Amino acid sequence: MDFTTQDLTDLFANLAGRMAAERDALCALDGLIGDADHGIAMEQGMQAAAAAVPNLATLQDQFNAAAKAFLNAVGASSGPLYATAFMRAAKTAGPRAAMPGAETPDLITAMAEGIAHRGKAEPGQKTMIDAWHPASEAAKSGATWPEILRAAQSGADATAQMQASLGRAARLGERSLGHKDPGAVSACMIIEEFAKVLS
Amino acid sequence: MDFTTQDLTDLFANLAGRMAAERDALCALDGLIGDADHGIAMEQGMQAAAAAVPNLATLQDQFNAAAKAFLNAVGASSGPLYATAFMRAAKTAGPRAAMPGAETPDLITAMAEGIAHRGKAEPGQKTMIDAWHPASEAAKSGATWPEILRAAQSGADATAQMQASLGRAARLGERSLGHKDPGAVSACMIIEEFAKVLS
Amino acid sequence: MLTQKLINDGNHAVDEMLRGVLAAHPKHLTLASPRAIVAKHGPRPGKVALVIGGGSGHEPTFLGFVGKGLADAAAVGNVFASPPPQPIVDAAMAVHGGAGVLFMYGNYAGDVMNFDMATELLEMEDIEARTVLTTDDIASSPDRSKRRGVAGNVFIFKVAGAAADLMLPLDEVARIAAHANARTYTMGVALSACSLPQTRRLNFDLPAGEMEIGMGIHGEPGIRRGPLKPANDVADEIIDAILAEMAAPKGANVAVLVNSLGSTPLMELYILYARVAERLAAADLTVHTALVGPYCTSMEMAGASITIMHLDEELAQLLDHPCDCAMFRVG
Amino acid sequence: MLTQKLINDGNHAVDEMLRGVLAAHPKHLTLASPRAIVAKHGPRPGKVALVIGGGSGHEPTFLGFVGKGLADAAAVGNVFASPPPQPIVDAAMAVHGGAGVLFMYGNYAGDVMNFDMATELLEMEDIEARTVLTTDDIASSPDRSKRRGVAGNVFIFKVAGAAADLMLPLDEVARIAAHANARTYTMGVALSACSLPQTRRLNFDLPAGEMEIGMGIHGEPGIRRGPLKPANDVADEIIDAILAEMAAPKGANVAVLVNSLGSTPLMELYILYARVAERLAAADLTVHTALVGPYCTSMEMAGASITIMHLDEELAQLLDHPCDCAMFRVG
Ligand SMILES: Nc1ncnc2c1ncn2[C@@H]1O[C@H](COP(=O)(O)OP(=O)(O)O)[C@@H](O)[C@H]1O
Ligand SMILES: Nc1ncnc2c1ncn2[C@@H]1O[C@H](COP(=O)(O)OP(=O)(O)O)[C@@H](O)[C@H]1O
Ligand SMILES: [Mg+2]
Ligand SMILES: [Mg+2]
Ligand SMILES: [Mg+2]
Ligand SMILES: [Mg+2]
Repeated sequence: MDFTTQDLTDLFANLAGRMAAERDALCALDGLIGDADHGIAMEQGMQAAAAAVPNLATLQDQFNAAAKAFLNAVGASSGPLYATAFMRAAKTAGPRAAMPGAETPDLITAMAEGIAHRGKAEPGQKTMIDAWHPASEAAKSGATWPEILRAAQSGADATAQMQASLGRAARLGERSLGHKDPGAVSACMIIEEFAKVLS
Repeated sequence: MDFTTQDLTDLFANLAGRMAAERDALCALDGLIGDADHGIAMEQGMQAAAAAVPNLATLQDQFNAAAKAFLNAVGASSGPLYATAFMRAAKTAGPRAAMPGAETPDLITAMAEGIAHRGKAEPGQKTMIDAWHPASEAAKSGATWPEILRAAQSGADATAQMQASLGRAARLGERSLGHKDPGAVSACMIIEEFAKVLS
Repeated sequence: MLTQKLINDGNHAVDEMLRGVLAAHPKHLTLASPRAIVAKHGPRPGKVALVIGGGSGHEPTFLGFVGKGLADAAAVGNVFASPPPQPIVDAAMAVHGGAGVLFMYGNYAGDVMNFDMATELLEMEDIEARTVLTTDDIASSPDRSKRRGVAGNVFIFKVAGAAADLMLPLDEVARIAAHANARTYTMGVALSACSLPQTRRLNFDLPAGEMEIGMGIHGEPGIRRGPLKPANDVADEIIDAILAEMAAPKGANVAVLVNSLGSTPLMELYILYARVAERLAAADLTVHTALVGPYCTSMEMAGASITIMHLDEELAQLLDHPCDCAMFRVG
Repeated sequence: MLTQKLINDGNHAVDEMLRGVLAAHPKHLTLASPRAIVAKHGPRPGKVALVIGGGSGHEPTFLGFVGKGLADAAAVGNVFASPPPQPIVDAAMAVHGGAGVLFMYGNYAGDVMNFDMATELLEMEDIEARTVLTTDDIASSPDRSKRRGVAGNVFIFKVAGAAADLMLPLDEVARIAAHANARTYTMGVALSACSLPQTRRLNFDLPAGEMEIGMGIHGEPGIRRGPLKPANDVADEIIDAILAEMAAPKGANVAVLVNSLGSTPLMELYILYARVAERLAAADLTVHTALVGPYCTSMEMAGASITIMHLDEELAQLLDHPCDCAMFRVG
């Protein structure tokens, strides 16, 4: 089954709805080790992206529009990270109105690479990379969407045991232990919405 | 029995202790219709007065010293009112080391007149005058100390039903109804301490 | 549960604060006596001395407005308590220049009694002292003479200070001060209580979701309680009330102060100001001066007030006259 | 339970605030684009453009420091969120004078990414942009390069702005900015949480009777929790930490800022300052400049920070150089 521009429009609408629903929970998580605004950034970013993607001709145009819209609505850390993720996804999707379903896990790999490129984070530093990296590894190894999602989730779960060394929480030292990274948690939600549409 | 300078020293010590004990309650009362500081003013004023009165030769000197000390420690509304009250009491007590116990109710009358002179309040305006005035009337009519105290207390109780027309609470209109005037309540405490030493 | 304050002993908070003020502003301020703050520049022979004062807890009102071109001295009371007569006298004696003293302060029973006692004491020294009370809080009474003085102080003192700095005689300075007061209108809302340093207990209960309309700057209850409204509605209610009273002709100039009662931050004040500016423009009024910030506070109380001064040529010029105080500057 | 704020819609709070700021300060400020605030006076050909910026909620930081002699422009982010690259680019394009742009902002991951993207975009327009991060929060890391930028911004930006105003070349302005940053030390304590306008929920729990030592200006947890101490103990802990790092020789000059995080009023700040002044005098350090007030806030958070800048001749002169911003003036 093909993944079409309409599917991507729907996916961003789902992402916007999901982030609105999770906003306060993500803010509360960010409040424990950061500045309590991650849910707001994700909601605003995905809402702007969802508004930008309808009626564009190609998946590439859509992801690029999403990147720009997300970035301009948000700034913060999430803005550049997800803008770069979407720009990489745009390149992977290419100037096509649809892509084969079987290729869609490559989008995860592209997004993970974009985030890694922009943020220079390594796995283990307690960032969203700890969800995106294992998801990308799973995608590269040909895993199914449920497997990709599980990889992201166990990565995000593991952040609770990590001491942050990047981002706002890095200054917390040992006090960051015991709390999951909000960016890793929202990453799982994103991947879950991809999986719902694509599996 | 005579009322001596030692008695007055003790009385001011009692007043200081009483006001310290009642400070937060008086502040809470003042918070309902005023600015929540009446207990602080009374505590500071009586403490300063208590420190000023020992080792002076006459009751007059003592009351005058108390007036000055109270005023300088406090300012506020209570400062000028009680300073004037004590100055009038000083005049009534005169340059004596002791006064006959039977004359002491005149002190209440003098204090009430001082407060009325300084504050220009009439009974019924929901101020400390509503306690001092009936106490003074009782004293003038030859009442005993317990009767004087009861007059003050029923005057203070009645302030709950009054709408303030002087002082901070005057701007409250009907919203001042239902709460006793803090200055009237502290006036009863003062008169009660006089009564304990003098009856 | 005690409120959270960075203090040492609540009984010494005012004196310790003054120590800090003097230490931080040695070029502007000095002491006449422990509770009488005096401007280093400004007081001079032949000039009417402007002496302001009142309770502490409203900083930068009053001591922050002492300086060349504004007040010559301030008498400092305990928190929310008028200063006693002595520091008022000390302040006046330190700065008077033989042309009389003008006392200005908010209209509160305690302040009136203490300043009046100070006036009597000064008479014995053959120093003439006059008084102009500020009564700008339109929520506190329908009768202007009974109203409280609140944030409008800033503008009213400023105008009087400029008149004195221009060496006008006492009669004129007093006339101008009264004129400035008569044209100044303030109303505020409180969103939380504050607490005295001695008790560290909230001075009133205000449930979440409510606000107190017409709140005084000492936590005195206002006109009524109501649900917490959006900023624009709050601004509208206040502006409606002020414009109705002020009855300024189209094209008139005004000075505006959007003031924080303490913990309401600049973000909220500027949101209010955006609406105020819109409303004034719609009423064809021109903003000559706009101040936004904490100018007359109630310690950590949340809330804001809006002040409008209806200017004329004279008031506008005096507002623009330079002043240089530790916490307020013009020109 | 929602926190009590005077706002309309939390999602529009920043834009409405900006509307108010522009309306209140038309002589000082204008817009390059909706989130790029530009100084009316100051930017000019041949001058290095100083562009600052960061999240909102710290007012008067950043936009209040835009003006002649200080920053030429500020890019404004959402509350506690770096601005995206576009307004940064807009700000830089509006004020650059052909002598390069210096970006200055606090060291936060988000700001670094967004300003770096802006730098790349400016390169494509052949505009050179350099960056000096502020890293004055000594509680945030033992390693200066990893530290957060907090209230010390005021002094650091001020010095860099003066260097640019004196028409020094980009290399020099950047050197001076880095030098200023290296000699600036801040540490703060929080006594309450604050809340974002969109959620109106406290961003962390702080039980009554406790304080957070080393709190960041976005409510990021600090070094540790501890019982709320008297003001003098708090000042001592901070001053001990700063003096140990600063290692200034006896007789050195310093600039001091006692800053409110939001709802801590002037009374408490001056009580802190009284102790700070005592400690600095005891250490044989001379206070050249003292600022006391809300300069770098976290909306309505309660708490305070103390900043010391270790001056040399150059820094002192640049601090004294006049500047005229909507919310900050020197000279
Ligand atoms: N360099 C980085 N690389 C990858 N992720 C990062 C990096 N820095 C921060 N993050 C992620 O960003 C999340 C915070 O995002 P958000 O709250 O929106 O931004 P901010 O920290 O600017 O408030 C963190 O939980 C973390 O997952
Ligand atoms: N003019 C007046 N005459 C008599 N009593 C007055 C007058 N004005 C105020 N009071 C009394 O003063 C009390 C308040 O005292 P206090 O709280 O110490 O002063 P303030 O009102 O200045 O805070 C009131 O409860 C009232 O009884
Ligand atoms: Mg965050
Ligand atoms: Mg009172
Ligand atoms: Mg009082
Ligand atoms: Mg943030």
